[in-house]
Amino acid sequence: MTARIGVVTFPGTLDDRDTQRAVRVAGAEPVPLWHRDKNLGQVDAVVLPGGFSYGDYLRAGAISRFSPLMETVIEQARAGMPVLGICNGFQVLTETHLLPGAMLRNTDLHFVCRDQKLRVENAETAWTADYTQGQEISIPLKNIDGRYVADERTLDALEAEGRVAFRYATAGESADGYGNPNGSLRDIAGITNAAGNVVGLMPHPEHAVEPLIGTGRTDGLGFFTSILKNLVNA
Amino acid sequence: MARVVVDVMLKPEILDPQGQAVQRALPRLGFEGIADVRQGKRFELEVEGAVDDAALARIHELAETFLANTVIEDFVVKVENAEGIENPVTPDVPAKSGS
Amino acid sequence: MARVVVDVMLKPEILDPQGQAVQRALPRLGFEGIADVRQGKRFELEVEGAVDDAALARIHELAETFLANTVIEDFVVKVENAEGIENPVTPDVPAKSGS
Amino acid sequence: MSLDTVKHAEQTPDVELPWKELGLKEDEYARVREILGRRPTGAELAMYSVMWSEHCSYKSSKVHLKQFGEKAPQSDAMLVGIGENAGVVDVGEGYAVTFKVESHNHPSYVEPYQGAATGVGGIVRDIIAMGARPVAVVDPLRMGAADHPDTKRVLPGVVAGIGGYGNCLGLPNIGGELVFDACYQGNPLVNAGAIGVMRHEDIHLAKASGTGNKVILYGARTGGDGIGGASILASETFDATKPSKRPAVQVGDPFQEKLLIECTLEAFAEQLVVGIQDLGAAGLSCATSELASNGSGGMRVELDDVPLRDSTLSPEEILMSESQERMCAVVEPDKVERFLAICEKWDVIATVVGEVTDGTRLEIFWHGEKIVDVDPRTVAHDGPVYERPYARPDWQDALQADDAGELARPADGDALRAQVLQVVGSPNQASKAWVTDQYDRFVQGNTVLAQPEDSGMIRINEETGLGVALATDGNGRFAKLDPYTGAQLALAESYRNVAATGARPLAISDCLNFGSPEDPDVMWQFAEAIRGLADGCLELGTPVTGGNVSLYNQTGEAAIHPTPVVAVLGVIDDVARRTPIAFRESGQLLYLLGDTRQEFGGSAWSDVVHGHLGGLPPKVDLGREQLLAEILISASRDGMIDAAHDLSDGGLVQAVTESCLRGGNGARLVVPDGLDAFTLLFSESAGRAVVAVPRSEELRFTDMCGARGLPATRIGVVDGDAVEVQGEFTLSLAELRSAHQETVPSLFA
Ligand SMILES: Nc1ncnc2c1ncn2[C@@H]1O[C@H](COP(=O)(O)OP(=O)(O)O)[C@@H](O)[C@H]1O
Ligand SMILES: [Mg+2]
Repeated sequence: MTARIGVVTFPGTLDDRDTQRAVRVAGAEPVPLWHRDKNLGQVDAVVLPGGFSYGDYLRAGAISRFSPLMETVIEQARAGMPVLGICNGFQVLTETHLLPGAMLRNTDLHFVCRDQKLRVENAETAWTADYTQGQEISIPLKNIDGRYVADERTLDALEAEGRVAFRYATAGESADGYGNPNGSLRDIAGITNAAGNVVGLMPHPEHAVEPLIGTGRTDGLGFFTSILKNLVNA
Repeated sequence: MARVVVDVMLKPEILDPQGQAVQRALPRLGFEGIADVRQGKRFELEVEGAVDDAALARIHELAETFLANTVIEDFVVKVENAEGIENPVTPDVPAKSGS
Repeated sequence: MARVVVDVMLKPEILDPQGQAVQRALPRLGFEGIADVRQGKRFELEVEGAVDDAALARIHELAETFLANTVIEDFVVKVENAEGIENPVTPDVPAKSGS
Repeated sequence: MSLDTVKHAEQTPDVELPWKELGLKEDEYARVREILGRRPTGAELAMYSVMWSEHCSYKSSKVHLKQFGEKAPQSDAMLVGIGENAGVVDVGEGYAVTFKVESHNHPSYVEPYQGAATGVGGIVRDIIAMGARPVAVVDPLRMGAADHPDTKRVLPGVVAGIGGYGNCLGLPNIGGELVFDACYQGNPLVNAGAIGVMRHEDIHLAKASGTGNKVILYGARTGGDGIGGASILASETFDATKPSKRPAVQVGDPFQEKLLIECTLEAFAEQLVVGIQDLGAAGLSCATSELASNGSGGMRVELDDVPLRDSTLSPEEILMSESQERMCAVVEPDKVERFLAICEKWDVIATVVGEVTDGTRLEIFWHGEKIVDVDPRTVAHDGPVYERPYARPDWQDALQADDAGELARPADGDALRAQVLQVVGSPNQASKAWVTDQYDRFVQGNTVLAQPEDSGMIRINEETGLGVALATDGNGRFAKLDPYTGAQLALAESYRNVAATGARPLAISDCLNFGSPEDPDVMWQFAEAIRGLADGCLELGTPVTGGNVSLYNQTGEAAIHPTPVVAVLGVIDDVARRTPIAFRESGQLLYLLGDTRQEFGGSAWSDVVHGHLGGLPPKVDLGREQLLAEILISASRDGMIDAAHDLSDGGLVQAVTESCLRGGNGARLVVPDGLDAFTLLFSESAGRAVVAVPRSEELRFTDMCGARGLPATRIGVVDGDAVEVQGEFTLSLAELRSAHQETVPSLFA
């Protein structure tokens, strides 16, 4: 039986179809979910894709998190169901407080779209098991509200508990996709909850699953194959 | 140091998609009885020295030429007193957006 | 119809690049003597019916759960009187962001 | 005063109307009276005045534009031609593609962010209105001098607006241009283009047919935006108590537009739509009169049913309002419920505001009274047509005589090296990544190529790899020197850019940006440019599917350079065969295709090094362009080349620099016999490209070029980490990179 992975569409979600394609490319079955429904309909995991839900008006993710579907997602996530938030999805996850911290306007105040180098800091979450600790991957980043902030105590706790899942790789020249693109504290690009089932990140793995398209790399496919293995083994 | 506040709001006749999005979300959150929501910007300026008429006139000019785009926005300049109450300033220069 | 204003500002310890961008531009525009600029949001709510304590308490809750993200932002709720002067509300609920 | 109804107009023939203030000429107003057989009502006058404006009626350009039809090449690809919201071409496998470029120049100068944003919004609605899903946008831009303080206000705002709207809409930005020139200082050009994809059977047209069918207005509420003219009518003449200032600038709501896209496509998919029209310039006036005149019956509209944002709007203002993010659909009565349900699903306000009647009139009612009763054709299609006088400017000869070939050339290798750095680092030749990195190029997951490639490329069919490519080009300097040739050079460059990526050019759209048509010099430039473009399209076999004319681009008496921007659409059977610009493999051989001549008129070198504009632009040979394109396409299909980059402004050295930086590899160049280094590097002769050929393919490739008669000259090899011109100079990639990449951020970041 193939795993069924729900992909949520809010009004203004943009990357839902791409995410469904990425799920398909990885060999799972994508299940479109609509924000007004309460029922998740037998899915094994949920992805909150990128975009500008509700135009990112008020704050990115602030309005979507009150949708009926999110009530169920929050409940299920607390019960252990794997949830991945990409970009706008990550912003929704912080607004729901499933993940700590918040996302603010990039320090240079511009939307930034580029091929971004990331370091995998935690290869043990439900969504990162196919990567190795310390591995460097390159996937597209595209946002204007991507600056991760949290108070020092929270940041220290995240580090101590190994919950920083990805960092922007700062080693090389920024022109080549290295460097912290938005002023995120401690170069944090993505985090996980304590249980490792809820992961959020700003860059877009779903845009890096086919060799021809986008950046021409497939470094993002690991997210979707990780979850497949996780579900099969579960 | 004194604080001068500049509030910048879209003109009433201009579409405010952000305010609208907030308003449309309210019923879903269980809030009723709010007929309209407009969202604007608030600038807090910490001014060195005295906030006299000359200083206010300069801030007014700053608001008009830079903080607000008077093609689509109105602004109000206010001085915040110790209690946090903000008094709109109506010096010789009109406080509402001119042009 | 009464107007209630909710001002939302980033907490002081959080970097405010928008405010900074304004401040950095000031010398170029020939403005001096402004030590700091912070940029926040202003919401104007048109409230149907009386703005009594109960209504204010509800708006306070709205601000706390929705208009502001108290992880990063503080807010103040104010009632605007006829002269346009805004009185910060300090009911039983604390007016500065709680949590 | 009371409502100006049709009845009232009949009874009060002598009431003076402010036709002049609304921009009508005396004879135009007389013509309106003649058409109606009475004086118009205020609402009718409002409709005629906006629909007969230059912007909506093309009254100055019509007589010239018709050449695009008269000289149209035979093409099996055209499914819908000029005249609809956007043209549609067949790209195979049952797919059709619609694309178009439009201008939003003036609003973007007043309010750069919103002006540019609503420009994107408008062109995207044109695409949806054809039945297509929008799949990409492009943004050809022209700004004032890069170091002028006002450019620092306008450009960042325009870029943020295009990004803010397009990114939020979920459309990848796959190309465009950014050119700086003092002639655009008071009148920047903000053109925006979009592409949409549909199945053949999904093509929709703007027409209202079928008596009893309902007219549904959906999207944003109507507010008082962009109704300058109508508010004169409403406030000053008809009701002095109204606020007389209505905003001339509109604020866009990309989120609302995203919902419009989704709900419109869902309604198309369920076949609920008989006819559809977007609301752009002239708002409801345009949508109702065009729908009605293109259909078979008449139309009756109840203006009271239009959802308003501002309850004080007068009927004239409602008719004129240019509030964004609105569409109008014609739907059969038994499908209305389902249509409204889909709108509700997407949180889109939708209202039945009228119906198709069996008459021939467009009738509009307000508070139960008839305020408009017109033949819709007379509003939408029978506007005035001007034969504006034109004449070759008396300064043209002197300009052309000022030959750029006479300019001082670099004395030695060191001077040449310095000029290379100067040119590739000049604002016009420098990398535009600071701009394009503010645009999402990945969304929708089908972007094969985007900036800084020669053209953008989008995959259409995941299974077969079918894709389309789009490039936009225009060179106002060339067009100033010779508008006929300049227009053809824009066409040729765009055509070449598409072919360089391996796609076959199919059809074009254009955006013609010119000064005042009332100036005979400008009118001559315009007439010449159209003649050049139409002749060129005929020769290349690429029909014009549609486009846009923007006139009155000038500051006082000074017109901008004539700036025809041409967008060429191409098709590629399998995007896996696309050719990028990057030199990726060390050891590959570099071939220069085409002939290099002493052509420096209007060149980047003459501008950057000498601040000079004069002489003649490069010669155009469209037969050669076609041959070059065939070679580039065959070579891509058969895997003979690994990289290709077209040569245009900046010449060979510009192209080599870009391809080296993109691939992270250097190049060693040898000046071929018969050319000097300076000419090799900086000439801007048309019909050329540089390609990287794997050694194993060299023979096959040169044989092909030889057999077909295309000059192919080996000029060097991909190698090392510098650009070296043997016997002249060496420039490290690091030095080239900083010259090329730091300029724009240092001006605007
Ligand atoms: N305003 C813009 N928006 C999007 N892409 C742009 C813009 N300006 C330049 N580009 C892209 O940058 C690249 C280089 O531009 P240009 O030098 O004008 O190309 P060419 O000379 O091949 O037409 C192209 O891929 C072009 O599409
Ligand atoms: Mg090119």
